[in-house]
Amino acid sequence: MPEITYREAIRQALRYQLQHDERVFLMGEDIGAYGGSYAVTKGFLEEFGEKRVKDTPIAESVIVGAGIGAAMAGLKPMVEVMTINFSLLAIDQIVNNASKLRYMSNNQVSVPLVIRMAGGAGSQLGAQHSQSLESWYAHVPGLHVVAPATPYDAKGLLMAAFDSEDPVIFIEHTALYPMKGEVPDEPYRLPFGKADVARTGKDVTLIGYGGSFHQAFRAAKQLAADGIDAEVINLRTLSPLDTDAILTSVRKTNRAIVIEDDWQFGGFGGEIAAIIQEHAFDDLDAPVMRCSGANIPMPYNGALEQAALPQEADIIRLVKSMVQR
Amino acid sequence: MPEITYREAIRQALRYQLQHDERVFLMGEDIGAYGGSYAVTKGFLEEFGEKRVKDTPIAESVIVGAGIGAAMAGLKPMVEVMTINFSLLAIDQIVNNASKLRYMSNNQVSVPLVIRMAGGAGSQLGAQHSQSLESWYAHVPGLHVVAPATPYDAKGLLMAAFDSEDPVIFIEHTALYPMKGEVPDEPYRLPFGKADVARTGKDVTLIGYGGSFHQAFRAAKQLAADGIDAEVINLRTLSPLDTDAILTSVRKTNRAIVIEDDWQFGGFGGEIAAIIQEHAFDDLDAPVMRCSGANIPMPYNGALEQAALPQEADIIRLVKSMVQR
Amino acid sequence: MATRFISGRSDVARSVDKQPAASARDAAPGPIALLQTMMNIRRFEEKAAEMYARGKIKGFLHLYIGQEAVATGAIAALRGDDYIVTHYREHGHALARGLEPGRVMAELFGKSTGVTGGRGGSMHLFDISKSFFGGYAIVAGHMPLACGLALAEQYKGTNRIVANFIGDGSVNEGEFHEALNLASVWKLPVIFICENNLYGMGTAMRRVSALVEIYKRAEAYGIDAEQVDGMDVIAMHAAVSRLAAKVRTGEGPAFLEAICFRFRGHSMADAELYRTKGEVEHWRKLDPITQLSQQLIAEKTIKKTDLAAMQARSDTLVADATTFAEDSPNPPLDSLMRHVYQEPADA
Amino acid sequence: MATRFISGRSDVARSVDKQPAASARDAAPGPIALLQTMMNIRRFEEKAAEMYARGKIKGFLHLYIGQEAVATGAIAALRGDDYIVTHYREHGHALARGLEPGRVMAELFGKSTGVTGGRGGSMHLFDISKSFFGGYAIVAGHMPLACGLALAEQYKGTNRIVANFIGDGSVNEGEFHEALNLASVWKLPVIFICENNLYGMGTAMRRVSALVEIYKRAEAYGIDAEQVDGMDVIAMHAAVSRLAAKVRTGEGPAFLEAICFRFRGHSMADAELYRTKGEVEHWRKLDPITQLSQQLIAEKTIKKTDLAAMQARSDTLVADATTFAEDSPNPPLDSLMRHVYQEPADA
Ligand SMILES: Cc1ncc(C[n+]2csc(CCOP(=O)(O)OP(=O)(O)O)c2C)c(N)n1
Ligand SMILES: Cc1ncc(C[n+]2csc(CCOP(=O)(O)OP(=O)(O)O)c2C)c(N)n1
Ligand SMILES: [Mg+2]
Ligand SMILES: [Mg+2]
Repeated sequence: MPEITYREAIRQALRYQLQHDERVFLMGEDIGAYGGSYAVTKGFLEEFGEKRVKDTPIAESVIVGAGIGAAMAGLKPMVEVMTINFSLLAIDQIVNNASKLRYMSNNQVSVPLVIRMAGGAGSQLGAQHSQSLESWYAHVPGLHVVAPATPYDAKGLLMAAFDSEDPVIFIEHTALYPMKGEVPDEPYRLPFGKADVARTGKDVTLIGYGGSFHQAFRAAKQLAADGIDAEVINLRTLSPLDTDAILTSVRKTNRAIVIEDDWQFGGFGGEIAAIIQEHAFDDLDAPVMRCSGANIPMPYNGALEQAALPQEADIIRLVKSMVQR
Repeated sequence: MPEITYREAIRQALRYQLQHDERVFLMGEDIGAYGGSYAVTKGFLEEFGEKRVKDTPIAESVIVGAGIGAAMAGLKPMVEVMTINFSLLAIDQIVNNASKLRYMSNNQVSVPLVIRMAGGAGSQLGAQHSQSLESWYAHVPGLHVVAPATPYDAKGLLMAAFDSEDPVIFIEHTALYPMKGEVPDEPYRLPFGKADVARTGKDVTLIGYGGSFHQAFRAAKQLAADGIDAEVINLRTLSPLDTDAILTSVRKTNRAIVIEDDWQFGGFGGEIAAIIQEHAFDDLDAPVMRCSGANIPMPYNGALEQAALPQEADIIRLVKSMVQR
Repeated sequence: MATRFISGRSDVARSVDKQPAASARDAAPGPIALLQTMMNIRRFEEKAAEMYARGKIKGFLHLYIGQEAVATGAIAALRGDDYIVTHYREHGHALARGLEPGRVMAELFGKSTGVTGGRGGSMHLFDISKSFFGGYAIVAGHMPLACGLALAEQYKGTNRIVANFIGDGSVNEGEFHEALNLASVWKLPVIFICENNLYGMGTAMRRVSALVEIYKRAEAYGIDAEQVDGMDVIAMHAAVSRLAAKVRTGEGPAFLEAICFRFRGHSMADAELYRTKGEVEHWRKLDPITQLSQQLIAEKTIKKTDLAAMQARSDTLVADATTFAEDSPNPPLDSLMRHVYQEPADA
Repeated sequence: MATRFISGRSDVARSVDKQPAASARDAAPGPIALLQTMMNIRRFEEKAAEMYARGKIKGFLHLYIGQEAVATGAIAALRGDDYIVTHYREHGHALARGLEPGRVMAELFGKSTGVTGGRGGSMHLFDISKSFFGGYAIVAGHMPLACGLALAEQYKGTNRIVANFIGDGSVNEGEFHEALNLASVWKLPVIFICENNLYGMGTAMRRVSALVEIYKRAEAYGIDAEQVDGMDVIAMHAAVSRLAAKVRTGEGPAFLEAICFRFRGHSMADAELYRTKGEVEHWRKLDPITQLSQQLIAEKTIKKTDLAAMQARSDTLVADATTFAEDSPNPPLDSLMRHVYQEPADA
């Protein structure tokens, strides 16, 4: 299989959709002439023209809202809001319109819209540009929330996102764009709500998604050297959440840790912990733990930023404390 | 002590602040000539004049942002955004500015701003007007999130909110405005981060806030008739969260249920469950359970709406299933 | 949790559904038909108020009484397949577009026969079979959607247009600005119809708006903009006919400010502290129904008895609608969790 | 978790802190001083680019090269206690306002001696001792804050004003509209200075804006608005002096559109695919530093050797600043959790 980057995997899915579905068009700030702020759509304007690749004003609310409207009218728009931080300016459209219209209209209307945004921290972009708000979106019924961790995930999940008749929040982790991995040339879809058990193990379950999956995976390799056998789950989608995969794993390992970049307090890790303890209470040998971002706005300084984010060493320390329990 | 309504309790705190602190002023949509959409500020425009009580355009972002700016300049604004649903239009200001400015500026600037909003459901206002997004705000470091359940709480917490040198999201539950309770005439403050153990018991801990506290309390009374002795905690503030009070209670009762109007998936109940199982793992006789709103946009029809919200009967059923475990 | 259903699409090339050839516009309605529609709306709203008082309708109820000429004139000037996207004060628009009064009243009652099965309520009427794409309750929040529907029709190459009704309260929201700019720069086929009833809840436009002539705001985006007497249904009809024709050619959006007045409070809970009786009286004299009735009688187009017959027709229509609503069942409780996402049966 | 600290206030009446009597405006700076400031900024930015390439500066770095006349002229026309609220391309504004170059460079390096202790970085400079109330990275998101600061001064009855710098990319955001309307309707003492460098990232203003003459947008809110050559520091200074004086009288806001150009990419990552070399060359000929230098020499106000001396001064200033930044320590790791909320020691 060819090795391509996460960025290229996303590009392949977008190009495929533009080529095969006339209803698909892309809009967003600087996706055309500039080539996309993370170069995901570079060359698309030249290849597909202004009708299919639309540079927009800097006006997140109307771009997303126009995507919703166009989706209601039977098209299949993809709106890029550049980064998850700016999605706050469109969040009323996402929550009060996109997520609710099918239900409110009693199934008369649907919103088959894909909203892509880059999330995550770790590049010293400061407090206003380093947020991981996926837990907010996962909280909202009516949305699908997707967070690919690998090039293979990225292509397969984005292909599936275009099949969805409901709005999809597609969150790409900024640090992963250059990461390489094997990706088939041909189109394929990964189902929503199916996690990937990326490593099997028997001592502890490490649960991650997007960027945090890789930390979990690397920590698992290091733990193996110490004779601790960790199972690693890559969630792929936060909503729907593959609780079956999580519970099956925890029933085997009897311990679980969620790893997430986001602020711990009130974050998605809490939901996973709550579900595990509710459904696998008697299987747990230790409380479900969370290895999350610090509850602070993100500092610019590199060392401080790293200290604010979960590290492999933190995961390893936590695992050891749990296994010894 | 005089019995007054929740609405009147809030009015008392606001009037006190207007009378005693020249730096305090109020702004919001229809708080003046109209008297406030929940009549909280009725008569204030006449009493305090246009300088102190400002009717604003319908423009949530600039109102909240102007509140932040005025707070940075040493004033003590109170911004009313009418309902939590509309706060989505100002959420960029709240998250990217209000919550972060102290940290980002390295403590040069602070944002002593009180943002009041009505939340909750149950009045058949439909999907766009029935949200409970307090879990979102609680997730954001740099904010205090307050959710008074009683007239006594409302006055004491709002008085304290005006003492805060950091932004306070003050969420009033729409269904509670007419509720009466004892409230001292004189000013008093309730500390943030201190829950109220409203009923002591030994069999199970029921945790609620705002509207859900009352359901928990009523359920506890009914459970008493069945010989089940529930302890009921009124959180008062979600952030800071009084984990000590929660853990102390759970270590005694060995069981806990969180009650919340909000969507369960990814909601605040998950955070509480995660904390309890982490810190009181060996004390739990049953998993921490959640009695939450259904994961759907809110339907208009009254029976459907009630079915989408947690009910006392649901709490009782849950408690019984846990006690029997 | 089960994997959520995602309809599997095969990898065959997809094309845009072309609209059926545009149906010719319904023959322009005469003034009598316009009057009848206004009377129907008025009666419907009076009945809704009564039903609210009797506890049959709950939640927020925003009546259209006084503003009937706006929706009636505007919608009569549109093609039946032009989209309507409107605010929460939308019973008038729904009736003017031809939604069944019984199903609208049933919606207010929260019944399963309502246009959205009792899920939406007064603020969220939808009937896409009539291209009525909804009432929305976030001020100005529906303007981006209107732009999107218009964008889709432009993309498909049809000549369907979008009519987007907004209140004067919308014009200071950020989304108003974003929507007008986008519509203008992309030449979207949308006509914004601003119902300037002088107040947003209790706040007089002039107290919160830098520019009180709203249509001039639209001009600042290079949008063709006009002001019209929103108490005059004939004038409304003429203005929208003219602007819609222009928008339909693909030249870009239009904006119409209709000066009007609501005779009742903002919602049923409004104590109306912010305006004087005198002001309300002044406007009541401009009642769009009375004005047109008197004009038609003066011109001898109709007789007083005709008027009575028309009123009787409205009464019957609304009485029947109310009976239908009363007699309809509540939605089944087990439908609660349906239609949050697409279900296999939808595909 | 411990109860978070809330400073206990007693129930004594509180009054608004009155500002100290406004200090007279610093004597109007002459052209030589303006030139020196522009040269300092230019040199600073060149050095920052170099330090970025060497990995000393991380994250996003947006250079001000080409636009020096805007901040320099504008800020020299303001009183030292007037607030500056600006965007993320703000090193120039910071230096023009007199922030210590060493502490600004240290901030870019993320050092503890930086103006925000290494926490804010390039996009979030703050120095409230100089009334420099921050650089912000959400496009247009700082405009409401500027309104709020202005509101506070109006409330207190001072005659301090706010200068709010924005980019051309801001003007289609909803907050632009909300802020201009509020400022106008409440007559807030704020001057909006729009640095129209023709592009927002790679998007040319004319491709996404219905009205390309930005100052005309402001006029639609009844705000005094002007356009000025942003490559001419003397013109900038004159325009801001005039508008600031007006705003200071309490008559309401003003808006100034400064036409300018950035010579470098949007940020260090920009491949500049969206504009031609010819366009950049055209504008480079209008370099504000060259223009003023040539003018001063032509007028014989200065000699070529003076120019060299001035350049040397800039070089030294920036070299010293860089050494200071290099030599400064990183912030201590145990400061990580500090200052999320007020701490007892702050009260
Ligand atoms: C974003 C938002 N803010 C506030 C409200 C509360 N609200 C409901 S209607 C209304 C007034 C709207 O006035 P206008 O647009 O003039 O419409 P009218 O009621 O006069 O028809 C307000 C403020 C809301 N629904 N949405
Ligand atoms: C709300 C928001 N949307 C998008 C961005 C990404 N972004 C950063 S700078 C920029 C362009 C802004 O252009 P302009 O205001 O003209 O300023 P300039 O960079 O030209 O100085 C964009 C789109 C952002 N920071 N904030
Ligand atoms: Mg109105
Ligand atoms: Mg620009």
